[in-house]
Amino acid sequence: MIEELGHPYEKFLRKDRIPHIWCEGCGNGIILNCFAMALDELNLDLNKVVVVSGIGCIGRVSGYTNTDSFHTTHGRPIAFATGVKLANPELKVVVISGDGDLFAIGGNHFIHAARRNLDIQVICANNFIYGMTGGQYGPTTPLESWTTTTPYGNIEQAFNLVHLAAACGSVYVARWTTLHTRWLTEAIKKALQKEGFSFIEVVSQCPEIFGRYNKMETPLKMMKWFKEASVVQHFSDPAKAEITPNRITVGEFVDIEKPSYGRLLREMTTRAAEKK
Amino acid sequence: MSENISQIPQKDELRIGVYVCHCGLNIAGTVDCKQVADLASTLPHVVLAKDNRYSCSDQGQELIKKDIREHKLNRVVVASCSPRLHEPTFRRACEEAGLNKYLFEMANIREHCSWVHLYEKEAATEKAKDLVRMAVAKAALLEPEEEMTVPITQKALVLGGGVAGIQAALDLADTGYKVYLVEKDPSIGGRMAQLDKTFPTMDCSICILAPKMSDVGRHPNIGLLTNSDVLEVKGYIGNFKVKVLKKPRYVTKDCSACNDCAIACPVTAPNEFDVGLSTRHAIYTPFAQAVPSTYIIDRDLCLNKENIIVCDKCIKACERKTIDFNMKPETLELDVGTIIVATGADVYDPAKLVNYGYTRYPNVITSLEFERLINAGGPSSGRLIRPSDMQIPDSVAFIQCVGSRSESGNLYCSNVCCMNTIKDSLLIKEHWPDTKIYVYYVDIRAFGKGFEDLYKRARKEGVLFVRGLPTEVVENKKNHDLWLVGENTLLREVYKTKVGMVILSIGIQPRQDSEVIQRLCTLSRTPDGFFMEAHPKLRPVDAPTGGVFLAGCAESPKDIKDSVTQASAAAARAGILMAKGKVTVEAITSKLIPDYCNGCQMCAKVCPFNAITVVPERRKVELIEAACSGCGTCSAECPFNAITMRHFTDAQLLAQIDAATELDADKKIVAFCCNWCAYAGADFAGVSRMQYPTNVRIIRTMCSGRVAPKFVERAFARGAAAVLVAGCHFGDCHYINANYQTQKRVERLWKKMERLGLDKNRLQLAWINASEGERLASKIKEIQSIVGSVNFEEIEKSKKMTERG
Amino acid sequence: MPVKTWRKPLDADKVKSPKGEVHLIKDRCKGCGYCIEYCPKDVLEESNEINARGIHPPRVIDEKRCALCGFCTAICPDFAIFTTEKNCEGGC
Amino acid sequence: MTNIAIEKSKVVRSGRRFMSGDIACAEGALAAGCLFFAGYPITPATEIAEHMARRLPEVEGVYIQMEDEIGSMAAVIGASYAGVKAMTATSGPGFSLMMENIGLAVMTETPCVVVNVMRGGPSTGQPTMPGQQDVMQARWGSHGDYEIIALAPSSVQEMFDLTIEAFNLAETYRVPVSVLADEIVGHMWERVNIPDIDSIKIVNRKKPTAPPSNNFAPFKPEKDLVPPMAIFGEGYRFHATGLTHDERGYPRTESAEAQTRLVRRLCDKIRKNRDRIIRVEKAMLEDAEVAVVAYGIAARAGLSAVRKARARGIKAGLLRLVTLWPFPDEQVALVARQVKAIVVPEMNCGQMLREVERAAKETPVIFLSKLGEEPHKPDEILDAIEGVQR
Repeated sequence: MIEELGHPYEKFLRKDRIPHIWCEGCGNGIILNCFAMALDELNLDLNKVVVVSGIGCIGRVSGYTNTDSFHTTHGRPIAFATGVKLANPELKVVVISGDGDLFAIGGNHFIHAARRNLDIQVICANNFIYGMTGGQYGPTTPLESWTTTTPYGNIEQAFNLVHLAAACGSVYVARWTTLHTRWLTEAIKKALQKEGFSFIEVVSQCPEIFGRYNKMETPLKMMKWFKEASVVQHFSDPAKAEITPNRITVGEFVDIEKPSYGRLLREMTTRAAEKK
Repeated sequence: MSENISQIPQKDELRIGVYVCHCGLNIAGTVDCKQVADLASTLPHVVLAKDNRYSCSDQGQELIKKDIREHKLNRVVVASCSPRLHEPTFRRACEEAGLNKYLFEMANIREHCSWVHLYEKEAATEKAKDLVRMAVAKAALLEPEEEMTVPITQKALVLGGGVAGIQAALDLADTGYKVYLVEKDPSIGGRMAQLDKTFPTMDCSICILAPKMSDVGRHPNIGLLTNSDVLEVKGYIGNFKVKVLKKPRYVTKDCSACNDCAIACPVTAPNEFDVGLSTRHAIYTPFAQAVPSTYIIDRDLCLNKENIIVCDKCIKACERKTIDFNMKPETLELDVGTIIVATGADVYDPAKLVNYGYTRYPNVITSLEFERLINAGGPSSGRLIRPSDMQIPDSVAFIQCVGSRSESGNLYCSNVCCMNTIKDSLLIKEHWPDTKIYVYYVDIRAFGKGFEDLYKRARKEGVLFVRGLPTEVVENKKNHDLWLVGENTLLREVYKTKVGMVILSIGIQPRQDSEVIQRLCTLSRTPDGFFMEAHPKLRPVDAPTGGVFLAGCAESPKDIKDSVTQASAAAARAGILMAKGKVTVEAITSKLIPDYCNGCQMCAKVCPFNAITVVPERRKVELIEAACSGCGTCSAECPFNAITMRHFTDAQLLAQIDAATELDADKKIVAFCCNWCAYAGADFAGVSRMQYPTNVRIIRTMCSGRVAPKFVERAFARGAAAVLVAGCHFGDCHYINANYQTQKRVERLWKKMERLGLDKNRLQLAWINASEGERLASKIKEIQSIVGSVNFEEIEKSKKMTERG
Repeated sequence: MPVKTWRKPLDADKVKSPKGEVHLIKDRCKGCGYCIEYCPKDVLEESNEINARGIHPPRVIDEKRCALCGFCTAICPDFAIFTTEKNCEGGC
Repeated sequence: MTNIAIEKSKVVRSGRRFMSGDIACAEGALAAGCLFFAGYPITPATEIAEHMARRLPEVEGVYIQMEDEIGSMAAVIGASYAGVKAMTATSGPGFSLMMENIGLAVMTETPCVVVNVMRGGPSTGQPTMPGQQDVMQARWGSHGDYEIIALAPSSVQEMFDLTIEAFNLAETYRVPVSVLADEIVGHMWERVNIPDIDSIKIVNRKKPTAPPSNNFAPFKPEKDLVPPMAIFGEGYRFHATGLTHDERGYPRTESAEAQTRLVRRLCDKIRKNRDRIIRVEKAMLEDAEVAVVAYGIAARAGLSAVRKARARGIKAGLLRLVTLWPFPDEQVALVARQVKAIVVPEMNCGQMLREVERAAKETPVIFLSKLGEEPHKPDEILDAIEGVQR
């Protein structure tokens, strides 16, 4: 039935899984959309792409991509991806997960995978909140914003993800919002072609919960925020790129070359295998 | 020729020499110069007074030099023409004789007297005497001044990238100066790039222009700033600080101009370069030979607004990844020593002339549209087709003077239309010899080199020239043919002609945005709206503002040859300045008398050049002479007489006022005229022999802002019947906005007069520019009527004005 | 150069600016309104009809305006809208 | 990553060799075809990691030291899904961290081996001292209901053999298999007989026979209740999740039917194959009146105790549990019916004891508990046997 609908990106989706479970206006759908566009434009062999996700709303994404995919335990997608990539370097292993999954419970795996410069791409949907569990604050929830577990306003400082990723040694770091679909798609394409650990933060919207709690109760209001607050600025200092209510610095922050874990592993293995 | 010579001088005494010039009969024809010289010889400190035929002649100058030496003259007064014309001549003479040139003073008895009172010889002679009195009175108080020399930045700014701007930029760059060429369109080339052929030689316009354009593009000395606007021009001759806004092209210079992006672009608009006859995309280059060749994105048309990219078709299409929607406008700050204004002109919009049916009838086109149609690279690949049916017409009519030489359009002749039409008619004949061609004209002006031959050729080729413009063009709704109805004024008969196409020979008019450039570079404009030169004959490419020069159609309508000639001239003039490397500025600047200053800072508030800074700890102000341009409005503002102005001191001006009001003050008008506009306007009135009442006495100040209330009060106190304060129009002020202060002060005076029960009409304020002689004359006539109504009591009352005020 | 252009360019018919055809998969639409809000040509508006999810999917106001930029396809979180180029052989 | 190119000698160092239990375990893994090890240093299992770090690259395998045991287990699952035999090795504290993803491995039916060289707990306990305290954790440690396989080597030779066995079982039943060694077996040095590679029995996971298709069902079981395993990159483009899922691998989070179906099968595929899985070792049980039931290091003391008893004319025998999970109920029940009493020596406060008591029904069970540095002495067990006789 999908065939005759003829949506250009359906070949990248598990047709029998659409429509997805995400709410009205949820940014996850746009991220999936951009990911599909990137695959389309690079026209990669889908048989060699593995999408790994963790727990949370965006965690369901691996169930929708028409590739090999694995929906891991909470916080572990990067660790799982590590096994897949090292066991079969031919595969393009992409981790798509949320801010809570990757940076709270899974923070340790993120920083070490980045440090190793493991050849995987990590796309983080940052919606500032734990959506699946009903809207608790997380590692990226802005100071003073409202969630179900910060009834008096959030008193915790938020992670600046691009700064974290850069500090951990990622070779490619970019941040875009779901409004910047064209740029985001380009970034995903770039990341997919990069050797080593690349990270893309997608500032995404959860109108249902984060929006409602923070005076942006409709999808359009959240998009309006992205439109008005975001400033495109390439290769600016990630340390100064904290997200605030009136400024979201978007763009590429890091794009460098350095030998990836995979490359060094291959070299080391050859040395070892040759020795009598 | 008469002489009155007195005894040998004691030292330190003032010794003034007065020379009354006949200027042939220009002055002597009206003024009795001998009487004037006799009067002069009776004036205090005058040791010598002579009248002679031509003071400006070599003999005249030699005489002055000789007298300075022999008679130990330490002040010289020449009563002749306008100081705006010959002051430099006589100053030089004085200097050569070892006299500081600031010890020279002039009385303008020609432009301000003989020429404007041609038929009132006695009155004129009396006026001349007064003018001499005034000059001598000032001369007695003159002091030697040292001129400051300022360095000249050896870089030039050229505004406008048309053929004039291109030529000027190349000349200067080839001379070795760094040049910034600022063009507001995406490419240089201007109007000439739109033309097919050029008259009278009929060579291909773009073929001869394109090489020059690319020369500009790659010249190491030229910084080409296209798609850019000038935001601000500060500073003075030799030291301009210019802010330029470089608008983003959204395409980097790595662009290979392959056009793939344009093909991919989903949105289109009419191409301005082809006058809307062809289509362009949102990302485009205006024409094939554009310089720079880098494409540009029209963000108004492009689908991508503000912060989102909805469409990335061009980005994807661009192999070299040169498209960057993230480009931001940059503001560049340029230091230049000279500026050449070559901002070109607009064309007249014939839609205003309803009777010709332009924009109502498809087959009525303008001469500019014709250029694009006949051009092989144009929208119709060189086929002159009727927009209605794309057919080549078998007959065409040219209508001349569309928007020129008429009340309905512009009054002046646009200078190029006649020859352009002749050229066009020959082009048609060349391609389609059988085409019937009518040219409806008023006069054919074929005055230039090779023009007459071309005209003759056209007639030989069978082009029909009909004198008398059609009153109306009527369209045949069915086939869109056109009927022209009018009177052939040679045959005195009505014609009714049917043609397939009508070409309106549209005129040239000043740029819509001329005011902007005018304000930025403090220029003046003629009533036509074109920029005015410093002197129509002798300084035709200099602007009134030092260091600024004019070229091309911005100055007046002209053809390519003239534009190029003028451009080279402007480049040469600018080059001369920069070659010197320094320029001496007139010692007409403000001077602080620190002891009187109590640091109230009112002067600092009114200074248009921020030349006055405050030293709070010392409760005093400081004056930066280099930054002072000499308007003197600070001096007029200072309540404590702590600032005076060199060469226009309070004492000197008051002495002039007193001298002017020495005899029958109650019949006189004392007029303060600013040097750049009102005084020049008065000169213009003289040159144009505009007659006005003789009882006005004009006192020259550099700026109307210099006119302190006390001067006006002094005039009234001396019993003057009326006072006129005249300056530049707002926006024309040569000292940015000093004339706003003038208005404030006059208004204050009016209030005071009302308080004192005086008739405030006796004080008049007028804005008169250098070309408004007529306005000045009529103003004075107007005041004359007031003078009549001023009675004895009124005068007596106002004599107390100063005491009571 | 400030030019008032009023004529239909001579090459208006030759220069192709693609005509888009908008396809809606109405029952997928969740009504976020992005496509309506961000369409640079204002091709869409909210319709009155109610889809399987009980919301008002967008409807095409004027397809001729569509410049085929494809942003609706890109911004739709639900894969509920896409555009294709109209075949304008017989004119559009 | 396949070691076909590697000459066998590099993979399996056949012959009689003297090595520690940990090293034997590593060598066994290599012999079984393991090419991926992800772990985190911990006493007393560290030597396994160290040996793997040296040996794996030689056979073009991958050793990675992860940031923690959670990641190690996740990486092992990832490697297995990429088609490589993978393992990790740890001890109590690490084993605890692995429980989360052992559950995931169970749910996603991931073949993999987890070696736990047991030490004294709880918590950090006694890192360098032996223990058998993780027996129940191995069975029930991860949340939810499931069946799992655990083997208990009692010699260095068995460290080698049972590691191979563990891989074979994991590949056969698509389940994580624990090798529950203890500090003594792990650190003990003994002679190991490493057979010629061709004589080693290696089992590889079943592969789907059907070519990739739109309706491929990665979790559709065959008769043995085990689904053939598709791996990443072969074109099947399938989905796996820790959520309750159907045979297509798609989440079924609200369906009771799906939950019942899946969880039952995950248990049944072990339960229904228990006879094929379970291994015990019997010594002198034929006429035994007293039986010692033991595993791991305790079983070795048990054996000598039984021998000494026989020398004194006491009819004693030994039932050594090689498979701890699934628990050998029948085997124990059988012995229980034959003997007067059962002696259970264990280095904990009684974990396996409960299972033995459950299986032994009325037959009395004497428990010999041991904690800390000392393993059981044969005489202590002998005393217990004699006690039964009196």
